[in-house]
Amino acid sequence: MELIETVKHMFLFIAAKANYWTYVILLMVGLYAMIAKNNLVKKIVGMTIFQTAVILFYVSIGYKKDASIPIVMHGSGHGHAADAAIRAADYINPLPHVLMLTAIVVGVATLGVALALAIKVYKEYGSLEEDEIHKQLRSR
Amino acid sequence: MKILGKITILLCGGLLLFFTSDFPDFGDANSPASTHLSPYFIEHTLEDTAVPNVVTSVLADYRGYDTMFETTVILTAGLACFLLLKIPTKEVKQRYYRHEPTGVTLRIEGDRYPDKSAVFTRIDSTWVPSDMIINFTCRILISFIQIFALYVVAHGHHSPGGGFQGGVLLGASVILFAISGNLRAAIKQFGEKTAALFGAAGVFIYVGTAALCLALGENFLNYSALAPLLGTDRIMARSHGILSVEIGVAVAVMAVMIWIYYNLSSAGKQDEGL
Amino acid sequence: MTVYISGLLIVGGLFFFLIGSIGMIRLPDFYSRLHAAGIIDTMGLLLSMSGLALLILSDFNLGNILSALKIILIVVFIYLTSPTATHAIVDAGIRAGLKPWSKK
Amino acid sequence: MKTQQRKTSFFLTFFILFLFWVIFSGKFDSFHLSLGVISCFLVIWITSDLLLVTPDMAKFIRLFMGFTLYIPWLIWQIVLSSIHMIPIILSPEIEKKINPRIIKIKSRVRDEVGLVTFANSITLTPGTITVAANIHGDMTIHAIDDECAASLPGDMGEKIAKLFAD
Amino acid sequence: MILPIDLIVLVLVIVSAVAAITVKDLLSASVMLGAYSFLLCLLWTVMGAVDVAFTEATVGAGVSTVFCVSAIFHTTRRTKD
Amino acid sequence: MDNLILYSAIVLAILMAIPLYRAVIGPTVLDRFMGVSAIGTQTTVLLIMIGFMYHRVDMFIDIALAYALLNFISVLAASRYFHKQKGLTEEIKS
Repeated sequence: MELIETVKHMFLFIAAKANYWTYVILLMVGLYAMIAKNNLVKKIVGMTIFQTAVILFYVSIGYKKDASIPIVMHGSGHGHAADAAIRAADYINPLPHVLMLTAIVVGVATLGVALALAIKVYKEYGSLEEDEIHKQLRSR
Repeated sequence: MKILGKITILLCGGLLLFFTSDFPDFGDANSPASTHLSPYFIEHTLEDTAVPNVVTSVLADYRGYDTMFETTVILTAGLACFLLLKIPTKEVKQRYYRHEPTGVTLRIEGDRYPDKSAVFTRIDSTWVPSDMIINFTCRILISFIQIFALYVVAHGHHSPGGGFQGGVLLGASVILFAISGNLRAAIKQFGEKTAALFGAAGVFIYVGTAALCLALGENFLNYSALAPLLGTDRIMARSHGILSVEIGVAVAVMAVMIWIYYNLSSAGKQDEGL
Repeated sequence: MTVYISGLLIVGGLFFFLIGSIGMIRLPDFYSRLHAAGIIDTMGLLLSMSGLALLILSDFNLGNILSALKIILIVVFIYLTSPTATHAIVDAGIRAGLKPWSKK
Repeated sequence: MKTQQRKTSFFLTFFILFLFWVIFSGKFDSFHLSLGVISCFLVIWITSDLLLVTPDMAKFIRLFMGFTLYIPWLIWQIVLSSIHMIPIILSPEIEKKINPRIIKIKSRVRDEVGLVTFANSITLTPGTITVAANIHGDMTIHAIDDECAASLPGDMGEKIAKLFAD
Repeated sequence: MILPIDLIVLVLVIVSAVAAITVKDLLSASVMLGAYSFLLCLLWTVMGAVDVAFTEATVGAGVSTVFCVSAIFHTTRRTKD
Repeated sequence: MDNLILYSAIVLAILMAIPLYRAVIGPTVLDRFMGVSAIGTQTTVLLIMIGFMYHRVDMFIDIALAYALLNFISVLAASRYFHKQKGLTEEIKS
């Protein structure tokens, strides 16, 4: 009996923190790709993963168990008096969503700029590999 | 470099994993992030703005400054892409033409290109015959993607959606047109300069709505000031002001997505590409 | 009653998802795997989506009818886009010079 | 195109788009409906030459009726061939059961809409995939076994040809 | 109640992220980035962030993979790692 | 009924591992594209199931609809890539 209790406790502990562990792993995967990979497009992919890990972290701190999505259920469309029953605990925290929604679109715009830079570098040096570019730069 | 990278990520990851135990549990309703500011937004969104979707009301009203500068950032990204890759069209040394009745491909060098001709059509250097099935399906779908995108922009108040999503959908419809046909047809329909102008116009719609409030004697971005113009009460005026701002965001995002795609897919030539 | 029918449809859809997924692993080459992926896109989607639409309609009002219509629209759009994507990808494979697997 | 035809085409396109808007929207107050009208005009103005609805009203109605009869039959066909695929995929010796091959068929349809419908129906039916199709009706098809290959063009081709016969 | 789906999708997300940076082909890397963004959209829906999920759906399915493919079209697919 | 939706969603989420496996190991790039588009289809169904779990389906259908409309753009782009790069020796090697 005690064993089942322990296992349940363990599962709840893992479930409570597993999300954060995943974000740390994703963050490290992205960081590793940015530091150690040789190819520029690989670095850009790593940057995207890094960015989404941060976004995931922000969104997950707004999550509330057994709450509804942050769109208020309303009886009348106009809502002068119908809002007496709205309780904040019933709805998921919308603030991180707002901050991160814009971050995603800005992220794709910066992805475009990064890819444009990669194209420019390829035109200049004929390669996307970092060490070959360094070699060409030294020999100049 | 690889060893150094591995050491770095092991150290960083170990530290971060160690400190996750101090974070609030996943799904904790009483975490610090959910207790200070956001209850106000949830409880007052209907009486302040008459917008049930809290995300939209916070995005365009409570935190309007933030979104305004995010839109500017997106426009700047488009501009950066353009300036990085820009090539004068004069540098394109040769062009390919196809003689339609016989199907012969000609390569013409120099500056004197036939501009408009009945039998010669301009083609890419990597020309492939267009596929009937893909062309037809895309032609049908583009209209529906656009009507769906406009629906998403207009109904951001009541369901998920809004300017950013609708803008990306609109941009995707034009990108689909460029992929299914060829890039030059898309540029002829919705040119590069038009894209730049639309991007600026989107930001202008946003700032203009905000400045109109200033001109009507209230604070910047306080849409209640629009009530006498729209002929509604002050709360519905906020709702309509949010809609106008969302339209601005949608126009800016659409134009910038298309602009970046043109630049990337033609590597700056704005002429031929993927 | 409708609830049980929709449950049956959803389980049937899951079964076809499983069949398609197994086919995607077991079949020997790219072209024949596409046939298995086609089962996911057509049969699994159709059954599970009709089950979900029926489940919405078990509580009958105007908003729910429109939601069910939207779910049907999803099926219609995927039936338009999925064959196009399959055709495009097969075309790309043929142009890339990928030889189809045959018995001998 | 004559003015009358253009008008018919415009109204048909507008009707279809507005129907979709109403299904999407689900709000029937005047503000949202007027937004819908504006959006439909905007889409028609942008993509006027893309969504070509046939200007002939009678032909449109005939096509519509034909499609409503054709689609249930197509779905039944999809169900049948999916069930045909189950024993192939689950059999222990999968490489003996299948016999992939590329066949060429010729369709009688010359209409673009009809050809695309035919090609997409072939691809939708599990077991056969359209590899290439052109406006002259030549189609290249990849079939997974003999039975699927033998079933083409068959009933489907007949039905499409009847639907798009002028 | 929704937690098991969350945990399963988290595992899939890690797999696709690791695959995206280890494949030896840039086009494959961008495809895996597309799969990663699909799974992220699912994760955000599980967390109730519908607007964020919608943005990710449109961006991931419609735009970002196309950007990557068109950039690779003008550079190269080869990579050493 | 809620339990049925929950369990089918879990089964569907586990089933998503198989196309992902095909996408991760897939010998050619086209296999990966096939796996990813299968993932997209399953995501569409799973999104609506999650909507049932929140009891607000009408809010989640739009996301699924966006997927249904946009899922094939990346495949078309890749097909375009293979049309235009005629050599494709890189493809055979990998």
